[in-house]
Amino acid sequence: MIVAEQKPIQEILAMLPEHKKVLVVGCDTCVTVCLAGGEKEVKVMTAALRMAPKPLAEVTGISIERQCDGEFITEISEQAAQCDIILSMACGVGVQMMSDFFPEKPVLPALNTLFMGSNEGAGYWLERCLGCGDCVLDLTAGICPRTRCSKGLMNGPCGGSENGKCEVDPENLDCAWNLIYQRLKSLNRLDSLMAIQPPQDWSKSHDGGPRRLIREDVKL
Amino acid sequence: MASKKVCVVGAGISGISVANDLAQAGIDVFLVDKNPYPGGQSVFYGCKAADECVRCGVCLVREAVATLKNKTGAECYFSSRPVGLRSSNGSMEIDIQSSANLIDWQACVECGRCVDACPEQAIEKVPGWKYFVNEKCTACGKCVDACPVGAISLKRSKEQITIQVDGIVLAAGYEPFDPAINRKWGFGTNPRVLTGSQMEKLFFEEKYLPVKAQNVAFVQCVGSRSTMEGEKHCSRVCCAYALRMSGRLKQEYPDLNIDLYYMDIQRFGKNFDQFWDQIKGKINLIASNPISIKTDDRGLPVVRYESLPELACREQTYDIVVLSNGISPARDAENLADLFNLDLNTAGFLVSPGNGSAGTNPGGIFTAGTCKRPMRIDDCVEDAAAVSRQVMHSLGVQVYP
Amino acid sequence: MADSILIIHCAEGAKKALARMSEEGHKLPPQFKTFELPCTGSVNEVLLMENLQNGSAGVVVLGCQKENCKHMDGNLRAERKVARVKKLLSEAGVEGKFVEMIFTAPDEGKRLHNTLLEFSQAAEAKGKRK
Amino acid sequence: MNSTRSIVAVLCDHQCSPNGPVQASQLQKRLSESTSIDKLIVLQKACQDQEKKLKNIAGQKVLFAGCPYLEESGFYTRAAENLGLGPGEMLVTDVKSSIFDLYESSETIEDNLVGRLESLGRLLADSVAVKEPPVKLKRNVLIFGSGLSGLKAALELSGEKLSVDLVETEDQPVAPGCLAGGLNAPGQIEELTEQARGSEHVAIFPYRQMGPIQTVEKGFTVSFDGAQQREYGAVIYAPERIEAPAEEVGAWNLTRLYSRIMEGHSIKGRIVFILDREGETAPEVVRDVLTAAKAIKERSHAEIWILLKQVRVALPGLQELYDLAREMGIIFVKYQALHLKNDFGDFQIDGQDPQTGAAFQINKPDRVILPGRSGLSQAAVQVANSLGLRLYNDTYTQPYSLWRLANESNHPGVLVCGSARGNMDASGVAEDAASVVLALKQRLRGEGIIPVEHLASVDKDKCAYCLTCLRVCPYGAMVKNVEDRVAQVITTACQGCGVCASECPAEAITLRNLSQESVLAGMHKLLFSSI
Repeated sequence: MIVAEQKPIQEILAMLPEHKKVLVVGCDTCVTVCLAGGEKEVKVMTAALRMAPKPLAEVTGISIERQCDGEFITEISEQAAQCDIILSMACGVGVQMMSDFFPEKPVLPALNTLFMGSNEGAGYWLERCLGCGDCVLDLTAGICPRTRCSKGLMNGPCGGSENGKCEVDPENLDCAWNLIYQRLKSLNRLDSLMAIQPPQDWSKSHDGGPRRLIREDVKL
Repeated sequence: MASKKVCVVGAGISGISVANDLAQAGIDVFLVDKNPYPGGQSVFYGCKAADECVRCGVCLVREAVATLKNKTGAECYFSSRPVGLRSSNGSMEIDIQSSANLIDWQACVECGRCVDACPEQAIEKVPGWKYFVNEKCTACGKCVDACPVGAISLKRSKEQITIQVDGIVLAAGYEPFDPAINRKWGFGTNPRVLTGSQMEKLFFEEKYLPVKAQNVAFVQCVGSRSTMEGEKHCSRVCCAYALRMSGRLKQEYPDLNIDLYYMDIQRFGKNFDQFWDQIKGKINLIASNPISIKTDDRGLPVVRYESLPELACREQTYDIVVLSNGISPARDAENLADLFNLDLNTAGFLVSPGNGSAGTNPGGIFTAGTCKRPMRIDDCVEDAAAVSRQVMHSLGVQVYP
Repeated sequence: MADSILIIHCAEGAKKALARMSEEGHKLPPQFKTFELPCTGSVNEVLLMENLQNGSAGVVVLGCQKENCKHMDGNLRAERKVARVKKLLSEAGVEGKFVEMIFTAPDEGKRLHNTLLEFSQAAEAKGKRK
Repeated sequence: MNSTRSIVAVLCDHQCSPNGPVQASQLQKRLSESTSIDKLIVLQKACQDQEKKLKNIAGQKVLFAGCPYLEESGFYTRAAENLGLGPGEMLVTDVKSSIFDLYESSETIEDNLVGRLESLGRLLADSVAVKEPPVKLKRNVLIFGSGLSGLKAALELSGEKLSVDLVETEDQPVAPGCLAGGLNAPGQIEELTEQARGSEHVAIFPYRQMGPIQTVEKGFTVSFDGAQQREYGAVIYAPERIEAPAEEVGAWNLTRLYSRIMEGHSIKGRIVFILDREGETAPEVVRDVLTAAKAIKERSHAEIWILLKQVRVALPGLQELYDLAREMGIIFVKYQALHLKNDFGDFQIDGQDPQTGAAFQINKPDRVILPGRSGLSQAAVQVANSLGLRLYNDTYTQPYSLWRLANESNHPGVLVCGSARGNMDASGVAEDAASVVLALKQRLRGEGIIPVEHLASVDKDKCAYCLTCLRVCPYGAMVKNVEDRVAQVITTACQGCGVCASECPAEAITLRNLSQESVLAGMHKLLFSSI
């Protein structure tokens, strides 16, 4: 699932020009489940924009099944025709799709798309996949070293692995290589660690361990 | 089969809980209490929640009283006491001396007009219950005219009733220890020395402190764990209420300085550790016993105690001193023991023959609540549930069809 | 009424506290309206925002004392939601509207009354300043 | 709106009403224009058996308005019974609380009442009547834990001819951690196990055979060793507490000491118990300590020291136990600070007396006893998680609202018994088991559970199957419906608190008679009624 987080409302307000009709469009799939841009959040956003001191001509809210499918987007072409600006509460994919379908309207993002992750309990999401396009999970017992090792190491743990915890955050973060080792050992497949993996260029993306989104207001 | 009848003596939290439980199982309950209202001691206690609920259990009392009023349908004899008992063939006859209630609680609709009409403030409201007339009444009769349903009559009369029952539950409660019997506590002579019971009433009225104060002392184990005063038992409630009260006072008056003189702090409740960690940083705990209280020339109470690190006698002046008085056996425990043929233990509490877990009692007499040992409110509720189960068992009342 | 304040209270401790308040003769000013829900846990952001948008000056969520919610932690959930809406309002620069969470024990009529009155006074003062 | 059933308002207009007399004629006139109220009936002194006057409105939805006393006098219940009204077909409003609205206000009571009645009438029009038959529960009971509490509960229930399945957490029925069945009640566990094995109503299964516990509509199902699912109406959670090993090498914890004493070993020499070392020792543990010290002293000439910070006596009989121990020559020392030097089992204890400030030293004690932190076993934690029970530090079940019975857990079908609720001694466990049985019977009595008014329901089309509701429900009342790929409400467990409805991201959950729209409409009406 794609995990996203709402942008601070000041930022959204700053994006919106004055005296325009705004259509807030939610997406009922991933961002609904991670409580960032579903029908409920659309209602809250609409109310907040209406109450905000910034003069906006009109704010309407609507939510569609998926913003990454054109068939669903065309359902709202009538509403879209009547507005000046579209505020999309979907992930980056949805925002881009909306721009494609309504080329004459500015489409603004209301969310920051964060990562692909799992739901680890109410209000707690954890990154599990990087989408690197080169899956090594067969060799690492189903635990991704690229995502879950803070340093993205491919050939075993670094010296910062202590008592199964990662030195980057020894309280909360497990050492992925320790997990891989334990799991491979229990599966009796330690030999798959013998092959040496070539390094990958991480300089342009992702470092610092799996990104996590913890929302105190929904977690309990 | 005719329904069974049980007489519950004492309408405090234990008695009411027993009555509610028994009535739910289809037993006819007669409730007898010496006060003109149900609820006993704890109905005028106040909530001690500071930031969060500290489980003092006071709201349980209100809940139980409200259930008694709305659902239970017990036959209530207030301002009454048992005076005689005859038993034959498993059934018992109990004599009850009853004073007529000035306000007929069943007719009262709680409009509150009598309270407004009374010039003496002699009519009080019991939380969760209705009204009663206190001793300030001068029988002027204004309330009688004000009542729209004619529920008030000011004729005081006494009568003796005899009821036939299958079992008796004694829930006679306790007497708060009276520190006035020993002059060393300074109670009764200095109005700034209060008991825990008086504090409870202030908490109930949401006044918290009677006068403005900077320094407050709580003195623990007053009337508990002291062979000198003949009360050797631990009252089990005082540490709890003193700590809870100080927590609440601290919230109400953040600048208040609270000292707590203790012998040993007793654990209570499941989340004691959490509560204890919160509270112990906010107040000063002073291990010292025994202590005495004098009055200085400004009229302020002075606590005289033994300072343990220096092994010296020290004195400290306070604005208010609260004596955490313990639980003493009920004043008429001896009479009750005579009347119902029960024993008293060394501390003076009632011992019931049927208090094993077997649940059978050939005598048909059970004891519940603080008349057998000191208990907290939630303990009383649990104990009442256990006793009512014993009663049902011994009367052969099936809870399950 | 434009300056009305909605009190959303639970059907347990908060309801008892309101009853006790009126029993003791403490009356609330007319702008307060009360609405009962089974538990404050069923309050969500939509409910709060739409009420504010519909014109109430403020919403007070009145729940049981902490640690004493009949439904485990409904009151704490409500507190989080209220905090979130508060943040949203302040960040969006909305003025003259407020949301607040109050925890109350069932036995504290006077304290509750005082707290509620403080709210209406604060709201009034804000209104006058504007 | 249900057009076939009209909404009738019934108002009590007695002079004792706190609002004083209502201008009934004026109210009639105002309400005749109302869209949500079809008819108004005004009763005089409704509390005095006036419900018989309502016969002609049978079959309609009714809105009652009166003073709080009407509820207490049972007027509403009687009227509902006479008219056959279910929870979704009537609403009650307390006229007294409208006093809030009238304070320092120019509006009249009639204005206020009309507003209130209209908004409530709208709510009532949308509501659906509750007409479900109560759910029949299975009369089988699953007990997890074969310690003293589990066995006691099992035997009490088998006496009531309920069939009981008991799950043993250890292969040995006497779990070493079950202190309650140790010295405080010698031989009791063996005796009870014997009885349980002999009872035709009790079946005993080992824990390793137990599959996951599943919550279903009418209770719970479990399969043992892959065999057919067994069904239960209720679960009693009665795991034994286990004690952590002593924190120092060479020291014993209480469990070890107990088993040594029970096995008949005599324990000699200088024996030191250290209490209150980390945090505060519970009085129940103090009692276990004193019982053990007494037992050692009875059997041998040991020199026993008990080091403690506070004398804890807040349990019945504990003071007497202290006195007895003192008479037997057990030495009690209060300490302020304590230093324990441990050289692989050779101890040296340095302490300071708070009374005199004097230092004391105990050299080379033969045995040091450190009561460990007691908690639940891993198996018990697993079972608790599968039942949706809340645990507190993996030690106790969650401290629960005072409004509930002590044995109730957050899952309505699960009762917690014995020391899972906190430290308990043998007699406490016995009492607790008995009250659990009572509570259980009350649940099974009447062959079901009365449905709550604001029961949650899931809109299958809207449900995103995100399982947020499973995670937030405080009662474990939400389960996966694997066939339809939606969340499902267990109606016997749902308490209608509405947390799931407020958290559901897809707005697929609604409470009966309290949908989000009707709540918003009601609030809106309330806010603008008095203009």
